[in-house]
Amino acid sequence: MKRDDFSWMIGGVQGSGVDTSATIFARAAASGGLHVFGKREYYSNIKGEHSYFQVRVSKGTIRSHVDTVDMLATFEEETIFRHALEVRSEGAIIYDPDQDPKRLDQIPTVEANVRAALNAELSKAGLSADVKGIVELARRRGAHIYPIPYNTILKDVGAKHGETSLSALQRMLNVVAVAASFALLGYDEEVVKASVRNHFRSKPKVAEMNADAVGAAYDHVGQKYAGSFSYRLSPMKSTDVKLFVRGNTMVAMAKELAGCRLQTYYPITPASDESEYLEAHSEIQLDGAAQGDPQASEVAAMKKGSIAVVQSEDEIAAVTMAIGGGLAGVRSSTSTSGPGFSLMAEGLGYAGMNEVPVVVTLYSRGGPSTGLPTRHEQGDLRFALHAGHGEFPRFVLASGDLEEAFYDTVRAFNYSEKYQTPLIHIVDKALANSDSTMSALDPTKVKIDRGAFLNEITTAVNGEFKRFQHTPTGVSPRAPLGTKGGVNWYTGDEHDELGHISEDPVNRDYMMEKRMGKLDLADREIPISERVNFFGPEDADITVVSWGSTKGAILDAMEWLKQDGITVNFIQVRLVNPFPTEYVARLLSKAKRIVGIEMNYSAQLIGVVRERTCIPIEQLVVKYNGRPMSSEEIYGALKMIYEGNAPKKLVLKHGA
Amino acid sequence: MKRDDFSWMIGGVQGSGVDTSATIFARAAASGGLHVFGKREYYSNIKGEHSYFQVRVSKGTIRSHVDTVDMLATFEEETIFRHALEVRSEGAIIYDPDQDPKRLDQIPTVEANVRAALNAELSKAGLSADVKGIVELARRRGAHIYPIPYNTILKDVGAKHGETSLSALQRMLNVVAVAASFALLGYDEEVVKASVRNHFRSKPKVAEMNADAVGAAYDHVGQKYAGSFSYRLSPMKSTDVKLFVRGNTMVAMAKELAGCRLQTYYPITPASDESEYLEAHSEIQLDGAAQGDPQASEVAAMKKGSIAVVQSEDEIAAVTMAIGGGLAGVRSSTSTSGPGFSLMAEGLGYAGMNEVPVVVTLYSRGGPSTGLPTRHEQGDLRFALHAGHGEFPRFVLASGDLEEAFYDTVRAFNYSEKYQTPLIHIVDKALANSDSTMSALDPTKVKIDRGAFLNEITTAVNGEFKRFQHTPTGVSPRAPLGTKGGVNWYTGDEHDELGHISEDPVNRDYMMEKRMGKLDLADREIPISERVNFFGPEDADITVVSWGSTKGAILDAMEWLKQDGITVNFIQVRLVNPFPTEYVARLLSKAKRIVGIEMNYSAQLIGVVRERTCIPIEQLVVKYNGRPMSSEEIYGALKMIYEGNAPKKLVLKHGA
Amino acid sequence: MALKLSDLKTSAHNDWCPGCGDFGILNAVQMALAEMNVDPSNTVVVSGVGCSSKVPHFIKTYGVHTLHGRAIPFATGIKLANPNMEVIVEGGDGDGMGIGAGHFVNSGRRNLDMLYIIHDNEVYGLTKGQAAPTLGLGKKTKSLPSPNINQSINPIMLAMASGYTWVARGYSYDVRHLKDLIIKGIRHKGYAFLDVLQPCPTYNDIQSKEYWAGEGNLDAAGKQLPRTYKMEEAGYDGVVHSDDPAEVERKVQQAMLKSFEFGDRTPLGVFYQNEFVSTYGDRLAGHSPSYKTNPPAAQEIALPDGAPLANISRLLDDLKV
Amino acid sequence: MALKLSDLKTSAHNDWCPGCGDFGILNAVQMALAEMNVDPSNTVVVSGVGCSSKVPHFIKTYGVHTLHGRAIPFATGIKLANPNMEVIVEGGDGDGMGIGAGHFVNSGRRNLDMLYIIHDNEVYGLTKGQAAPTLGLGKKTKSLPSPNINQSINPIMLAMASGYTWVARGYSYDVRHLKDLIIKGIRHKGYAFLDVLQPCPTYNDIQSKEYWAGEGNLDAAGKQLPRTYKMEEAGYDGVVHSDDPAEVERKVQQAMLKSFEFGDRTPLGVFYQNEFVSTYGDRLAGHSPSYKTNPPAAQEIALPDGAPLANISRLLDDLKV
Ligand SMILES: Cc1ncc(C[n+]2csc(CCOP(=O)(O)OP(=O)(O)O)c2C)c(N)n1
Ligand SMILES: Cc1ncc(C[n+]2csc(CCOP(=O)(O)OP(=O)(O)O)c2C)c(N)n1
Ligand code: SF4
Ligand code: SF4
Ligand SMILES: [Mg+2]
Ligand SMILES: [Mg+2]
Repeated sequence: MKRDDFSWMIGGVQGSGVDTSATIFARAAASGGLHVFGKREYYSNIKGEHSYFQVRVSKGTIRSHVDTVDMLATFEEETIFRHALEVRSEGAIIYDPDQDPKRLDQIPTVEANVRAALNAELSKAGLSADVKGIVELARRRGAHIYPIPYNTILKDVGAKHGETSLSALQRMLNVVAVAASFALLGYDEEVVKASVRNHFRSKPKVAEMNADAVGAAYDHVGQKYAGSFSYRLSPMKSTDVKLFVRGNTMVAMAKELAGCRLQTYYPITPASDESEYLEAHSEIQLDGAAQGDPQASEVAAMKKGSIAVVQSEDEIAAVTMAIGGGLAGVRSSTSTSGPGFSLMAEGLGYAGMNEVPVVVTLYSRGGPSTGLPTRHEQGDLRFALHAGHGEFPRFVLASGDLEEAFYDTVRAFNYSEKYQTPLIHIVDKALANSDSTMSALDPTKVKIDRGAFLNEITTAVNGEFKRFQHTPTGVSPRAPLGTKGGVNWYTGDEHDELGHISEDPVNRDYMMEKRMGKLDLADREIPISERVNFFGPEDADITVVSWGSTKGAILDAMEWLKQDGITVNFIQVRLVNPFPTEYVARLLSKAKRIVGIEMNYSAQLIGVVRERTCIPIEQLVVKYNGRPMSSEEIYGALKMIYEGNAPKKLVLKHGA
Repeated sequence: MKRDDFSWMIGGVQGSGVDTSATIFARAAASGGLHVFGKREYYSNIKGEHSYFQVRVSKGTIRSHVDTVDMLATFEEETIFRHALEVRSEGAIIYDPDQDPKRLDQIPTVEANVRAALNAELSKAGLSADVKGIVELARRRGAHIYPIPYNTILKDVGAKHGETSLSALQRMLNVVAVAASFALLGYDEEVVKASVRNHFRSKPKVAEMNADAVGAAYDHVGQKYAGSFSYRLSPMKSTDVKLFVRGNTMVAMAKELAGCRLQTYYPITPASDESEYLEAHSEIQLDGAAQGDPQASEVAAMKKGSIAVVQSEDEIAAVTMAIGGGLAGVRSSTSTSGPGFSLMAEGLGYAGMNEVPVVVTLYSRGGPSTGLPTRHEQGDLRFALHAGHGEFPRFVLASGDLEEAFYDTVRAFNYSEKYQTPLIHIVDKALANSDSTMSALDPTKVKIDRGAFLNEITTAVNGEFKRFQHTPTGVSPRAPLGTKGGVNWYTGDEHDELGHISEDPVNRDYMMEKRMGKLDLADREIPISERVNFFGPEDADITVVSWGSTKGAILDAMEWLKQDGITVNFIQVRLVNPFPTEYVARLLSKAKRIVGIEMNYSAQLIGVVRERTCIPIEQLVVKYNGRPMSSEEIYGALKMIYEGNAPKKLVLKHGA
Repeated sequence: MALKLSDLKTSAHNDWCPGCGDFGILNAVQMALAEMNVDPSNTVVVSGVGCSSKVPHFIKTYGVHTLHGRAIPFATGIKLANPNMEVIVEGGDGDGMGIGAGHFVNSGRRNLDMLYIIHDNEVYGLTKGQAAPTLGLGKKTKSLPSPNINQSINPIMLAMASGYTWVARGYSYDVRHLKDLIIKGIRHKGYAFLDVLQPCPTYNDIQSKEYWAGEGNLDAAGKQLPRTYKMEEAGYDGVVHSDDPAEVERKVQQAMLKSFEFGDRTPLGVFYQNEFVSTYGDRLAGHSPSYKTNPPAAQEIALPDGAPLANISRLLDDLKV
Repeated sequence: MALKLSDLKTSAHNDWCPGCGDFGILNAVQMALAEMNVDPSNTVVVSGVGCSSKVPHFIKTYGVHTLHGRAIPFATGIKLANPNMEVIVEGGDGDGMGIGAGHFVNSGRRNLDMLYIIHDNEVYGLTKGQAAPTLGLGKKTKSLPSPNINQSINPIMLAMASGYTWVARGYSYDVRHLKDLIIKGIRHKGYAFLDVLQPCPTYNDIQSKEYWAGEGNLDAAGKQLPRTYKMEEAGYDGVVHSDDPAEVERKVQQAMLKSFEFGDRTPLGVFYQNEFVSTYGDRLAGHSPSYKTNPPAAQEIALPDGAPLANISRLLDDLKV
């Protein structure tokens, strides 16, 4: 396996700007035309716990993180202790030599078992349990150590700008770490400065001071370490790198495009970022036809609209408000994660019973219960498929990467509205909180399909409209509340065509078949291309079945395996319900060796595949330690399986 | 198929005493040593809608209802219209000839489509759409018609007792209908009178008057119709008929026996009856050892205890209160049905995460959403298996009849406490609301197993107790809140052995494996006999797979099929999670023709069987019109399948 | 064309018990809507689950019979989506202040322009008469095997504490007065709460029609004194007349104190009314002006060929590398 | 053996932000428990989810950190099961009066003998500073992109409307006074509610430590006037001294009126205290006397060989045919 990308990591105390530095690093790389993939890890904490950011940079497409750290940038002690030994041989560690005396036992945020393990390693090596010791151990293991005198650099820069406040200077630590990293990599100084200036553009003085800090760091590295690090990073002229995005934002933008005009939410990690983005962008430009067509429709030209974004009192209210919006004919959605979704089960059933379109974006995080609120897991699939008592139709759609999350969001509203059925869109936390460069998005590729949506009622009898009228497809024309020409009713009870309560057994059979039959209809109508991705050769040594955010790591691993002569193909299920049974069964029946890969304990999708196809899938690769799967891990796992050395349930364990 | 039982039906307006008459009828039959099975159907309404009760009586064991009506007792018009045509040829209809002029179009509670169908039949037959017409139609179809002049009889009885109030007399209508029925059947008059006296024992005057009404009805029938009806019912000397019970009550009693001392509930049909029974019996005699042993332990002798029964503000509170009780070391439970259970998903996950024993009794009714609150369905199985985000262990146990519900309730608490895991006990509404005679229950057969329950903490270090200590089995000794000798913590977050929050990936893996591994442990430890019932010959023409309340109807149908030379065996899954995969797979692999029978749309258990065993089960018999399956329906369905005439998904439709 | 009462009746069969107080409330709502000549297809009645919550099926406007305890958030979603619709919420006391209490309190913070009517019968009717949150401690209705072991909630006080800007009480057998209150509640610009005393003859033999009529409450001459009276007739003025905070505070306090009267002299009428509080719609529009001019339900989202109307290029610009 | 403060400290790492008001509340609770010399293994601190709800991990009694908004029902279950345990509930304002408002209101109807402490920081701390139900309309904390569009709830008023029998307010930086209030709240026989003003320096720059200390609130002489004062010192007496209903009503009303004071002169201390209301435990025992003498957690349920102790033969007798 030969990686030709570069993996950079920065860490620090939560709230001290780790995010900012990573963003500056990533944007500076991206603005040089490089592909970037960033992954953040943090505790469920506001300030004080350790957090770190890993940024992978490459000239070619990348879609995942790796375990290897090529360069670790630090400016405080905890990051050194936690990550120094992850740096590969010949990799680099940037650190502040002033930290040398800091002792491991002075850091209360390090877990007892992590501390014990480090202490053991250090004492085995005869080293002291302080920064000096750990840095020395890393050096012995082959890392290049780059001490950077942060304070001297900062004081000099401060002096130039008349800034003496220690805390103001400290706020530039990140930028110095980033700049020192780039300097070691020989990356274009001006690109970095431009990136820094852009980041601080709202505060010009700060921007200039930070740009100077970049210069100072470059100067220092140039003087002391010129050419000492072998990996070089340089901007590329033209690539398809156009955007730098994060999962939540992709979904939010797509909701506006899809015509979502009511978003409800109750704060929860990692979902609320999406709603807060929408709140901040709730005025919507409605001249969208101009996107594709310069002769935009006059109706729309220059008109503005609004998305109502509402913080509710709980998730029961969030989902039922959204259903209310759906009843009123407005594309409505709510975003949440596990605990909130658990409170939505009853509401979902109501939407199913009353054939109300509503989209629930489920940002899946580490469960069960409060679980690991800021960590990763694909643990909610089975619950999404069965949430709510009784039987009602629902769509479950799971996206695998940021671009998919964008287009799937629009499809989510289309499916939901066309089939008048609630839809759960699973975006796992590894997507929601990862950043990535990508090529441009094309809003003109998107079509809105509202299905049998009436603007006026013409079929009312005596003013009463049959909302649930018998039709051959099971889909009845739908008039929003407020439509002129008639009225109708809704009830959570079984009901007749008008929406009135009915306990009649004949009507009951009809209504059950009407509702559930819509899933069969959707199964027939929605093209396979929107439901399953199939990658790799038809005929391969290994067939991988997976879903959601593991997609990127699997695709990256597939390329490495190909270099090793192992061919892999990959069935990525996106629309889990209605399940594309026939297509998947056909692919699986041709497979030589099937491997289920999931970021959960019980391989939930594989259970669904077994249930639907009755094809046994015995080989599993799972991970449930709260950390996402890396491409390296998947590469290793598939290789082991190929070589016949893997247990039936291979549990991946990497992560800090 | 030859039935040698008798099927009697009575109907009337909700709130007018239909229940009372059926109970008197059933108890009179049971006190004559006959086996009785009763089934009630009613609307989600307090007063005014139609309800009816079907009571099946036999000399041998019966476990289900049938569709056929042998005798219909009525005293008002709606019952005649709704049920007269259900009476079999040579069956009997008792009615009040004063009703003759009542017209169908005067009854607003009859659904439009039911009315239309009746009108069509009547007009086809050239009959008027009134009671007279429908009775005539029934007569033409072979029913014996027995007009009973209720008012004359009642007035005579009233006169004797100085009772002239019309409403007081009307209250005896039921008893007259019951007595007329028994008189036609030639049943012992004194047994009926004794039963009536017993029923009204708290009001001696009313009791006497009603007993006289029985006599008057017997006299009338004796004079007018002596010997005219061919079926005879007579008391038997000694049988094993000992108790006459209803599902809710069985569960409630078993909870007290099992040591449940906290029951929380939010009112909901059909669950609240159980809690109300417990509320009314909250003082508990603790000399239980005396049950088996006359030399009862002195500790317990004559001591009394109490079960706290609490009406909560909602089901979220109900389940979390019960979990609180579980944490405090008290066997705790809550009872609900679908809508309430939907609100419990988050709480269940907390119990799973924190290894808290708690029992949720789920009375499954017609869904989805508010659905058919007083009707039948087995629609919640999949939800029970997957309720709650993330992955945590849970037991799902489903009882098939009243006796099973009793013993299973005790086991529920044992499993839950021994494996420190929440348990969902599904008792479908067809059980909860059916009445049946049964042989005596034996509380001494019951054992309580609290598992690793500590009364004192001896292993605390510095006062801190490792509640989640690493152990080989995954089960850690559990000390309730309040135990002396140390303290510990609980959190919905992933936690360490003390119960403190931990995001460490190594600890996480351990804890996930500890929790989920308990299901594997239970799978190894719990004997198959407690998990699956297998009925019939090893080698049979048809193998039925089912669960829950369909048990009785399947067993009854099996006997009839045997008479026809068709052999059937039956796998009744009781413990659906952990699923007895190996055992079921072994039985299925020997099966000639597998039929899944379920009272839901999507054959939920069959999905589970497919998922676990990968054995395809293509032939289904399902019912989802809100009415339970009768033994006749199942008989017919299996026969059709045997003869090769059935569609893959055979939908049963009987019911009113 | 004036709306007639009969225009508001539906074909659905009403299955409330004979003599149920719900009938009076239903009539009053229909009378109010007729008198206001509302457009039925621009009006929606939203309810929870319970006997009372079947009410939308009997009114020929749009009707949404939702989930137990969730009438308010459903209605909130409808109103947010279509602020120009007339939204009336109805439900039981268990529905609104038992399982729904969280929404009751928090929706008070929003001041959406709708009316919420609670059918206050002190029991859970549809589940056979368990104690509702309004039943007093120690009270034993005929449906209860033993006296109620919970204290009761005072709906008026709770509404005041929650921030409703119009708070009133009516009685289901005083249909005309109730109708007038409903009209006022609908006309109020903001969130209106109307508690209606509703006898449940089947389960509640305490707060019965006879009780409110004054049974056992005799004056010196032995004449029955009704247990309700009209506050306004007794000189009470609950209306906030200026937006001076001192006046607002005074009126809030007055309403809270008034809410203590209950039982032998139970006030009917408007406890509190404040038209000076911005509605939630106003506040949303403060943030996004188009919410007023082009609210969600009025917005087109696509051209006939399905091309989306929202132009997100400015959002994409922010993400350009 | 007297309990020392250090005996109540745990090994768990505390990760609140520097300067967080939660520290003061934690200290006050520990001081109160030490002063009362409670038995840690007979005491439990139950919380919801939020920054504040991490508190049980830092107190060496039993600790149950539950679900967001559900601290009260969990605690209720514990107390019902083991009425002899000391149960203290803590949590955030979002936890208690946002998602948990339904339990807040309905648990007030029970009067279980426990203390509920709300950390009132007007924001949702752990989810990064969204508005909590106590943040006023139009207020813009540094964490909010635009001013709050919801009205606020007054916790004291809500607690009074819900029927709590002891209602007080403390301030997290007045640890000694707070400690005394906690002791009183624990000693109160019935359901006690303690609202604690808790600065969140990270997200709420309005209700800050400086604000409460009187920043910008100057007297004529330019001296800072603290924004809190102690009611009792100002002659306020919230205690109900006799069970005369008139006295009770007067004290309830007095507390409700007092709760209007907020901002520049915010009262601390006990608004209301009534020891004359039966507790829920008493009421259960009224129905089933053994609840007192042999409560659930004290009951043996089986003999050592597993034979059940409950004798259900009388129940079975009722079912004999
Ligand atoms: C989540 C849920 N829990 C319980 C129920 C059962 N349920 C139906 S109506 C009702 C109470 C109705 O009481 P109230 O709201 O006072 O209305 P009323 O019948 O008195 O008009 C309950 C508990 C339900 N439908 N949903
Ligand atoms: C059901 C559910 N919804 C949302 C969340 C996310 N969440 C965690 S803490 C919190 C708010 C905390 O605010 P507050 O209760 O005021 O406590 P504080 O952090 O301010 O102390 C929320 C919404 C959750 N854990 N569970
Ligand atoms: S039970 Fe009570 S509230 Fe319900 S319909 Fe009957 S009288 Fe009305
Ligand atoms: S965010 Fe606020 S409440 Fe939370 S720990 Fe920090 S300062 Fe305290
Ligand atoms: Mg009610
Ligand atoms: Mg808070």
